[in-house]
Amino acid sequence: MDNPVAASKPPVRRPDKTTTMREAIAAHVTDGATVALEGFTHLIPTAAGHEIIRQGRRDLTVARMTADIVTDQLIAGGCVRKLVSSFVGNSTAGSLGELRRRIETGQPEPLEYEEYSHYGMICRYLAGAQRLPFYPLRSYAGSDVPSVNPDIRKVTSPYPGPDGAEEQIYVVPPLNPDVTIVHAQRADRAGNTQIWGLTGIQAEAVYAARKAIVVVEEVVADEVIRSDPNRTVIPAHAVDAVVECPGGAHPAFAQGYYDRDGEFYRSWSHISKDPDRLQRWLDEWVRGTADHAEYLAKLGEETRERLSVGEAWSQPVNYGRRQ
Amino acid sequence: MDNPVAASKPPVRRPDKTTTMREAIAAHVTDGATVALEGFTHLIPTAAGHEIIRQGRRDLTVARMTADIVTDQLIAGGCVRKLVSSFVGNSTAGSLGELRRRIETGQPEPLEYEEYSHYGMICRYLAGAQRLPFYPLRSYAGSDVPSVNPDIRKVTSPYPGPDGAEEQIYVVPPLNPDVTIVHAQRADRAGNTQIWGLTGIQAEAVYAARKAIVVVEEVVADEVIRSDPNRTVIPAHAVDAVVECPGGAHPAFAQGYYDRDGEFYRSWSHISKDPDRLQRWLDEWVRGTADHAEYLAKLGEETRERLSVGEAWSQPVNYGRRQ
Amino acid sequence: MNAGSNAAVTSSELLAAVASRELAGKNTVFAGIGLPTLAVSLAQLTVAPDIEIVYESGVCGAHPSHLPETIADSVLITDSEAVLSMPALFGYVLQGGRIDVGFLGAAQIDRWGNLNSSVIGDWHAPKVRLPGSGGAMEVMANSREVFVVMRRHDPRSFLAELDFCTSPGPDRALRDGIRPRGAGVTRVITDLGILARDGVGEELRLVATHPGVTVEQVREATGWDLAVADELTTVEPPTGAELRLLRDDVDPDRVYLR
Amino acid sequence: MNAGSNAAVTSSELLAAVASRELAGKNTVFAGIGLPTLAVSLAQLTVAPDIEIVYESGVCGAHPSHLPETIADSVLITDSEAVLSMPALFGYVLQGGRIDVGFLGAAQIDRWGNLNSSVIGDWHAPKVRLPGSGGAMEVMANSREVFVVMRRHDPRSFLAELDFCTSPGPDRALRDGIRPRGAGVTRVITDLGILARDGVGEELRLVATHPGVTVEQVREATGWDLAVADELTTVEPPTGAELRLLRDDVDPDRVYLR
Repeated sequence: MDNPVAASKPPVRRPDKTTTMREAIAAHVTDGATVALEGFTHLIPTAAGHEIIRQGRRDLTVARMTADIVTDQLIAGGCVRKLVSSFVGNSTAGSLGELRRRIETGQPEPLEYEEYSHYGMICRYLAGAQRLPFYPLRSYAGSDVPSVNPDIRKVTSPYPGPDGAEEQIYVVPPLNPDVTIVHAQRADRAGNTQIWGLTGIQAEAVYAARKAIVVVEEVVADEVIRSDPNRTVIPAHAVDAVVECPGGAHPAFAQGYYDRDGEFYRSWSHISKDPDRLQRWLDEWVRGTADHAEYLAKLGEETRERLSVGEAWSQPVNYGRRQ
Repeated sequence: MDNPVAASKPPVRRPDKTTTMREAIAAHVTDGATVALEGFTHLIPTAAGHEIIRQGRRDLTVARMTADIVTDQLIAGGCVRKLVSSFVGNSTAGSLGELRRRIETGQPEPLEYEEYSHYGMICRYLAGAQRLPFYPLRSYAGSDVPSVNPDIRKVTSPYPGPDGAEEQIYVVPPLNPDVTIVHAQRADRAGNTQIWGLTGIQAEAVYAARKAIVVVEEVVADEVIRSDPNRTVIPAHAVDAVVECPGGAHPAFAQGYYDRDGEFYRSWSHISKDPDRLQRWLDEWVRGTADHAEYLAKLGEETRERLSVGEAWSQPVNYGRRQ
Repeated sequence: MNAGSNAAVTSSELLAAVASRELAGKNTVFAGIGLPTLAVSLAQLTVAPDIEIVYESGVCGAHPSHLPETIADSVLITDSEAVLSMPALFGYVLQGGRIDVGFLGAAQIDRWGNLNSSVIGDWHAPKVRLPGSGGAMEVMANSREVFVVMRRHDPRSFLAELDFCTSPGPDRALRDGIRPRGAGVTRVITDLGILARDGVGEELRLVATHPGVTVEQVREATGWDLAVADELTTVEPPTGAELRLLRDDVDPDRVYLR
Repeated sequence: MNAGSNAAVTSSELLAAVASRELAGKNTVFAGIGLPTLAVSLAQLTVAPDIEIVYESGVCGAHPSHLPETIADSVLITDSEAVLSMPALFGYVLQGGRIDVGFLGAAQIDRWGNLNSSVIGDWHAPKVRLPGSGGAMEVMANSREVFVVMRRHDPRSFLAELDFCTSPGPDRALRDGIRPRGAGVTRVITDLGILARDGVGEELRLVATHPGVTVEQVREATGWDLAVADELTTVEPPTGAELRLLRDDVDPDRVYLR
């Protein structure tokens, strides 16, 4: 087994997909598009959502399993025509004022809402990523949700059920966003993206999409990624743009980088309850900041200190090297 | 966020599932059972296969995507009535003599063979792990395989296809082994199992099974596993027995522990070509050794030295700690 | 902070202690943050030392340094035994049938244990838009059984007719032509007592009341004609040992023991 | 070991060089070990510097220290960019439509590019039991197009009628009532020349012969009445630069350049 590749071999060239948040959103998020923003409580792409508001996108269909603060902000920012989701709430910290107003009163304009369960959304991404016409799941039997969502349908299994009788099962259709945006801890310039802690549905949402933007805490050297290829949750071939944006998940957290801003979560119920106050908040914190760096500066050193985390390092593993 | 759990809190008790290979096979592999042995070239559970031969199990249905040397040995050992697989070959190194004899000549007795493609097997494990009645896939259209495998069927999608017309798709049924056996680099005593390098279909094969045996290079302290929970491919709740068996994948490799024994792979074509020589090999190396430690001792220091690997450590990541 | 066991028993302590006892003999629990966490943590120290909590975020075998604020709290991840992707968690663990007991809450429940967490009023023009299913529909469809903990037992929550059924029990599934996999809601633990049912075809009936609570009180707080078990018992209040464990070990800073 | 470009061109060098040129403009290739690896490695150094090989084992962006012996060789994993699970590799990458070109081999091929890798003879009582599909069926069904490299062009492999169709092209899929996603086999590169087809409804036709090979030779080596392109060309032999790269950089120890 002594066949070392010649030391003279030129390194394989890797494309550089790094860009700015402004350019990534301008290039890939167009009016009327279907945009998936994923991250299950962890690594929420807040900064990308803010840039969509700054650029004044309209008529978006937003897909997001846990529609929380950034979704409420996008709706209040006038960007969203339709929401596809399985949980509309401000985590454990209260309500989404704008979303509730739109759905409960239709004011200032109605919001189309497509309701699923979490696994329904997961299976839609799974079908999308796998280019399947549908994905079967054991949810929805007896639920009222299919009565308000005609895209949830039934299929008869071609195999007999456990009792020998014909078996039916619900299915959901694929979700193929025009663009999926996720936040991650780190990536290389080609887009190999590593996530630890909660990894959620990010890989499937990216593979299901026509285009994918990965926002990261850090763009790192190829060697860092390649020291641990199993940590790569999203490979470069599925990524179109890499944006370095430290702190871009605030008020959500990034495992090992900063903690969740519980105070902000709790304050959102109050901010969003009053439509005027909510618009003032957007004017001040989003429309009034040039980019996420300004937003973070405005947030201040004290908040960032409060959210800082200590160290808990993984023990390394040996990938081995042929000798 | 200052709510540290009291230092006095007693540690959560974790069950100890460690046992010997002999006991694990005796307890979980019974005559006539369906046994999945998975590991895609990497981490093949060879030592477990040998123990099944030593214990003289009969009439097994063996499921294995890449049926290779250990499968040929199990067949020659008289353990297998039926094989469910998607690739029957000795990697790139030649033929499986016993398997070919059984299928081509029916001597010394015929072998039932259920043929799938790789993704067909993957989808069978996916359906099994997810307790689905079937799993759809875009393979088999126009293939002769469904004509010799009536379990591969079709379903009509309840959504119109891209051209607006009705769309059909092939499906496979779930595979739910009585027991799945996999090999891994390390686990804790409760069964939290970490794999790096090729992770294959191991998690799905384990979740699809009624019982699961994990054979590992090392049983490690809880703290090692818990320093990197994303590395855990199979959680404890899916594992029934943990067997420490260093070198248990030989002649396959264990990333970071030892390399593939290419010489042995190449020799298998010759060994297995002659049924008498093959039985003598089994007598000497399997039936004639008490356990895998004896097999390894017989293999010798020189071979183990030849297969040893150098170091290529992953860079650690910070999981963070609330302060 | 270490309150002695003489302090008055709070509603949270009562519900947590009662729920914990029902976990004897169970191996895996799907639980949210708050009361379910307290109940399972107490069970780990008493009746079910090997029990494992699986969180909707994908965390298995958490060993948190602080009490978690959400099911996705970073302290649940650091030092945990495994973190699963959403497809693995919902597909292999939940739908795969690996959960013995799922804990759920809801805005509305009916006599069959069907749950509504979507809307108050008409779905198309709701009076209140609630969060929706999240994973509740999957917990209901796939856990062997489901425990519901309701802090307030009143007719606004215990309804003869749900405004909308988000997470159906097995009887509704059967009527939809689909064979259910789990028993649905088997225990409803409230501030008034315990309702129970065994599975398909059975409705919830009152099996126990808290000390001082009358059957009539419970029936009045329930929006349907509540059946009462022949052998109605009185709930044993939290023992001194249970209270000490809850207060000193599980939640010394009273994050959830309100 | 560094042979100069004057040494006689081997069949492997010829096939690898010819196949590499066909990869201009492609981004992702699904390739096995051996000739396809050589072809893609050469393309990375010439016509397609950004091209990525995805291996059936799940490895993406390999940077091997030694030439790999199998698609699962440990040297492909160490220093690679990503390692995918089987469900991700086959589901998201292959069936997800992320592969531009899949490389396949086979024991038998017919005029539509359908492939047999299961049996010689009757499936139920085969003369020779071959390995079977592996992932070949999925590569065929899901790649935008498929290249087949055959070291020996003879009538035993190029058949009018396959003994068994393991991996069908799009025409067979259509007849089975299923709309194919890819074009199927678009190039067959052999020791005699190049056959090509564009997609559904087209059969393979001879588009180029190697220097010194006649059309009649190729037609005799083919088990069906092989169509010949109007503009038949002669394959340009490996250039000096291609040979130098293959011999000095890609496979200096002649692992696959037999």
